[in-house]
Amino acid sequence: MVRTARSEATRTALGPTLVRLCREGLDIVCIDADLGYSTSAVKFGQEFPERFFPVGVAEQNMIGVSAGLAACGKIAFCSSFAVFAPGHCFDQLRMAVGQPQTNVKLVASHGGVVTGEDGASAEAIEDLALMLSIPTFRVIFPADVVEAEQAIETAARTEGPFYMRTLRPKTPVIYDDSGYRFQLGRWDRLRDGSDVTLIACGELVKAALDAAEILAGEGIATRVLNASSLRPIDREALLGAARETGAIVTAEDHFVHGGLSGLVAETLAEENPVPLAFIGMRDRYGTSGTWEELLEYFGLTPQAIAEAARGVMSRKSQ
Amino acid sequence: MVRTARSEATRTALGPTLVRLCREGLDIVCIDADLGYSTSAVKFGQEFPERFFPVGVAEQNMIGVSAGLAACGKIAFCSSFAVFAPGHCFDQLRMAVGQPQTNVKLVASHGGVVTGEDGASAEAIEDLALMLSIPTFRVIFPADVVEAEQAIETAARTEGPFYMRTLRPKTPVIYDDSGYRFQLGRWDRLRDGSDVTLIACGELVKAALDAAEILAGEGIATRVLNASSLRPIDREALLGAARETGAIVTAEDHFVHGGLSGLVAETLAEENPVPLAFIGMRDRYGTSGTWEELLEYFGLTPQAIAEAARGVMSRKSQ
Amino acid sequence: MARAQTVSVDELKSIAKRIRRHIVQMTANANSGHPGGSLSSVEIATSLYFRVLRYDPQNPLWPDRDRFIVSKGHATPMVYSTMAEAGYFPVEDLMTFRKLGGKLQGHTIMQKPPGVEMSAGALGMGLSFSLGHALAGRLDGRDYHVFCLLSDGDCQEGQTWEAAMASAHHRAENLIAIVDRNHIQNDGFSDYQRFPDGNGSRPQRPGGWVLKDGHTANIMNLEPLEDKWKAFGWSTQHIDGHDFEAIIRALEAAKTHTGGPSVVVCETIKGKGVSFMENNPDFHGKAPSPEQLEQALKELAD
Amino acid sequence: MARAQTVSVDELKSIAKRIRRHIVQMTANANSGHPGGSLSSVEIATSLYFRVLRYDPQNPLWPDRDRFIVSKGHATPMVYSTMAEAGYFPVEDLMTFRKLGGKLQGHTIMQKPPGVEMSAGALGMGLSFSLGHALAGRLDGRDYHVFCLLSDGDCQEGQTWEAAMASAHHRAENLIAIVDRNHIQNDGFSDYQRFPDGNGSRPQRPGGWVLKDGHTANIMNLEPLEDKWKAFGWSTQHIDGHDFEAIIRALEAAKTHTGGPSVVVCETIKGKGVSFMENNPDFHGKAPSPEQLEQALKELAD
Ligand SMILES: Cc1ncc(C[n+]2csc(CCOP(=O)(O)OP(=O)(O)O)c2C)c(N)n1
Ligand SMILES: Cc1ncc(C[n+]2csc(CCOP(=O)(O)OP(=O)(O)O)c2C)c(N)n1
Ligand SMILES: [Mg+2]
Ligand SMILES: [Mg+2]
Repeated sequence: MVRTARSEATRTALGPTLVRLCREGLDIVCIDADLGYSTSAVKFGQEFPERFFPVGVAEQNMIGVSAGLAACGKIAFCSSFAVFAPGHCFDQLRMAVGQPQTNVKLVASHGGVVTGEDGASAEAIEDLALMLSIPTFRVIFPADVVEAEQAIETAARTEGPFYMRTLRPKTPVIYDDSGYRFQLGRWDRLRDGSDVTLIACGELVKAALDAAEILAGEGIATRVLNASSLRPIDREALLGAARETGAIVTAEDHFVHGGLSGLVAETLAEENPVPLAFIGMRDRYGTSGTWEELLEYFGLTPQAIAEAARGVMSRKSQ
Repeated sequence: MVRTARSEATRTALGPTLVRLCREGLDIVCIDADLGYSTSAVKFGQEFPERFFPVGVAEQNMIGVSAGLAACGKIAFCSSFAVFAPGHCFDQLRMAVGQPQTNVKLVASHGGVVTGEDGASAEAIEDLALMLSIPTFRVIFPADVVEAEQAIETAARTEGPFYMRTLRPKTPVIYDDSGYRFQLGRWDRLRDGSDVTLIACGELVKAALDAAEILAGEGIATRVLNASSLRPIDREALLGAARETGAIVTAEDHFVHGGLSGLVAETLAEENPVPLAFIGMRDRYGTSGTWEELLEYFGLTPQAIAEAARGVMSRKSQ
Repeated sequence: MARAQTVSVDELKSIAKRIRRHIVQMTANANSGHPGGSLSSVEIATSLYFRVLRYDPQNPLWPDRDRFIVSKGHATPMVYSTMAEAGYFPVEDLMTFRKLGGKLQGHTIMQKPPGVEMSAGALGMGLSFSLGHALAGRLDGRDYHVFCLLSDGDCQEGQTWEAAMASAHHRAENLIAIVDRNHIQNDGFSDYQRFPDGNGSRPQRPGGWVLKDGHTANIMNLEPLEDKWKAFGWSTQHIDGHDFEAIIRALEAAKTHTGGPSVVVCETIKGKGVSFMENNPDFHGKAPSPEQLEQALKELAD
Repeated sequence: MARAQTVSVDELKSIAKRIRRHIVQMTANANSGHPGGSLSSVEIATSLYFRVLRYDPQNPLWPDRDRFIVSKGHATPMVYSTMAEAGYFPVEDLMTFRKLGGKLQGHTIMQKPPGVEMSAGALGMGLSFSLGHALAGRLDGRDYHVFCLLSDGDCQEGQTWEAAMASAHHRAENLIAIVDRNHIQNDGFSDYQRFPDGNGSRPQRPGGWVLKDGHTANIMNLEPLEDKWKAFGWSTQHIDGHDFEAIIRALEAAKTHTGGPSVVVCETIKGKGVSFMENNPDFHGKAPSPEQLEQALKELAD
């Protein structure tokens, strides 16, 4: 486990990474629905103005134009906030990207309640569920800016539809100088243990690591998996965790239903049903506040994860 | 268990039921995005032209107009095909209906692969996942036309957002003369048994009943639950099934992820993780064919359900 | 093959008749499908494939091909019939239409069979996709044109106007929209223009009204449609969509237009060519019965 | 209270100044929020609440009230400040803006506090919702008017044009749209109209270009905007959105217009009233620093 003090918003990875990849010769274009300043996509537009296509505040059109460019051989990156894309253009994602499997990469920032002050309307806590309901999309939620950059490169170099969620606030960097390489369908084992497994994605990977630290103080050996690759999932790591630790807690800044928790529950139920506990959003929307306040307010914290771990361990079959 | 030979499309319940309820004094309006002829909503327009608002092929506007009418005290029913609403207007459903909890009822027909000949684009197998990711929506998928009519009445008489999925083809009627009354959050126990439980929704309730018949021939006592109320779910019935039968098969004409299977898996994982098996759609879209052919082709059959039941029973912990 | 410039208007007429026969036969054979909006666009499609488009049925993904992108993805009988006549696949394949395991799906699927440009079936998506093709062409320095076929319903979806605005903004002069303006959609008549008010007993109210047979009159008036396109920055033409000479003239003019996109609004008759289907909302999405097929083939005989 | 007809233009000006002070104070206090598009619409909102609208802050859900529906739901500083001044809730509540547990959320939430008509924050949704209110009014025989405030970005979302088309189709003469046309959006300048090309070194290319500071010039040109509304069946007016007399005259004219909906396109300056915010895309969604607040309050002093 490598941890540093640096913090960085995962959304900042987009523009610079695309610039680098385009310079390396990838045939990238960028389609922007008036949020490129916030998603960092404009950085690409500064370097490659003829490859940068603003479409105004029009997410449906953004997806359609992206699909058309992709059908002509381009690697089409588009970006918006995660409430608007997929939310405002789901059918376009399904029809113009998902079904024909055009080479479109949607990188949506401002995922999760950590979006903060704008409040409920701006906090995407259903985007992963929506994107997971288009089976041809690879779905990535990186744990930090280092992984975000790697995942963008993977998306660019891998044919077919990708969705990636990034975040607004500066969250702790986990993978600085770690030599880590993101791989589709691989959940990084950040910490090993055999009493219980914590499976988290996005900024809650750090919370899971902190929870493991708390639990270690209680003599509980905790495995921590970074489920950044939500599709494909890492079946081997998941089944291994169920088999070897017998109890799992998931943690996500997203609705439990249809998200990471849903994926884990569905997979294990058919293979090896062990007790699970879910840390995530349930029946209500977010609200205004700073991102740290909101994590507290909605119980997306190391403490809550640790508490859930204790609970789920007590339910293990002996 | 009551079964009759009559078949009827659940979509035909909409218009006539709304006419009846409006005559009874409910302040109903109907907003139509050029599919009222197919969803039967036009029947309402024939009787109450001043309460019927065509908006053309414009699902986003349909939802917004419905929400505005609802905000003024109307019971706003709108309808379309289940691929277009929610798919084409998800953000509108979230923002104009789900978050403010306006009194809008979306009744979407042509759900499932049974939509048939039009093929992949027309077969909604993600609509339930989408609607279940808006937590304030009640989500109903009736098993037959009798239940559809009752559910529409419940939606009309219950304040707040509702989504209901209906079907294109004439499917068998289950509840003729049964005295059955649909209740939100209640899963009808159509057949009792203690070896295994089949939980199905929509037209697969009939398939589950037929599967139970097959299993009965093998001496397997099968419980069958009609999970027409997907939100709220019937926790009591579900936990009872897990406790008393120890193994469950779900069956739905929908993606497994985020649908009924997801709901069941998530709920049990936190309460009582028993072996589950899912009959539903997984990693691919539908195709053209008659609705009966497609049920066969995608393995949404009594035989497949029965086979899954045998499998899941073999995984029960002794 | 580049476009077959030599095909005369008389020949076009006879090809169109064959295509119409395919349309009624394949929908009857499938016992489902959308004959109405297929028949209304036959002259448009025939003009494109036999006079205007640059393409090679042997090399459907030829990067320099002109694109024909059909937004109204339910009009597969027209799409597949015309492609079969243009040599993309054997005419016999038309009988697999809408069958389980068949090559020809109910709504279009991108490159299935090769040459079909777009997955469609949800209205309103074609113009955005077409703009993407147009922008890619400019970026790559290719001189192809992109033709996008829109329906009444397409023009009611907001996405079409998003795409229209963006196309003008990006001055996509290689983009040409064609509206199959048959004034009938799923529920009935778009407006009162083609509405035969048999009894004339009801006032022409805004928002329309539902007829005895369940169809709606005046679902959503698109007029003044040309003005809308103009205000969105498009060059416009308005023609008879069943007149080959007018269609070819308009499309060639659109190709030479510079500075921005252009649209050709084609006035058409839904169900054109089959007496009992013409201007009849019933046949938007209904196949002819065996008897009706016989009658239709009689009317469409050479 | 019905509208306060007696408020003079001078008084309106001083109310507007107070509202502007609230806007910069509450965003500075929250250290986030959207001052730019709030400041551009102050004269519009002030005219509505103090001269045009019929409402009762004691009875916010009064069925006969005129509706003011704000589609650009990020402009909460304007919405809440004006409502506080109009008596819906104490001015002190403005300091709870964007705070955890506070009454005033970052984007509008329907009837929280009572009197806020619509949940917004996603652009493009307001006109549809307004049309619903307008149709309900006609159905119930109520004589209220529905005023819908739209932004540049709202007019780029297809849903707005769906709603525009439907409003004309249903002849919603009780519906009035107001466009806060400040020519700046999230990424920068909508077009070149307000774009101060400091170095003038780059050509005005279609599709715009990204500036050194990361803002974009010419994101999506909406012009000719009035023509668009006209072609969609609306009666139009085009005025200076900071001129009280022009605003009130236009809104009263719109109220008496019959036969269909009408729109008032208001030319405004984003950030209006605070020198360093005016026409500056930086302050679309950024709060002033403490020093900037001080400067702003100086400029906005009575
Ligand atoms: C987004 C969307 N909403 C609804 C439908 C259902 N639908 C299929 S065809 C049709 C209308 C057909 O009329 P038109 O668009 O005028 O096509 P044409 O007359 O050319 O066949 C509708 C509403 C659809 N295909 N897509
Ligand atoms: C559907 C949608 N897409 C994107 C956004 C993100 N966003 C917030 S404000 C804004 C643009 C603001 O400019 P404008 O609409 O002109 O508002 P104003 O200048 O009046 O503040 C954008 C794109 C949004 N709110 N809604
Ligand atoms: Mg038509
Ligand atoms: Mg603006």
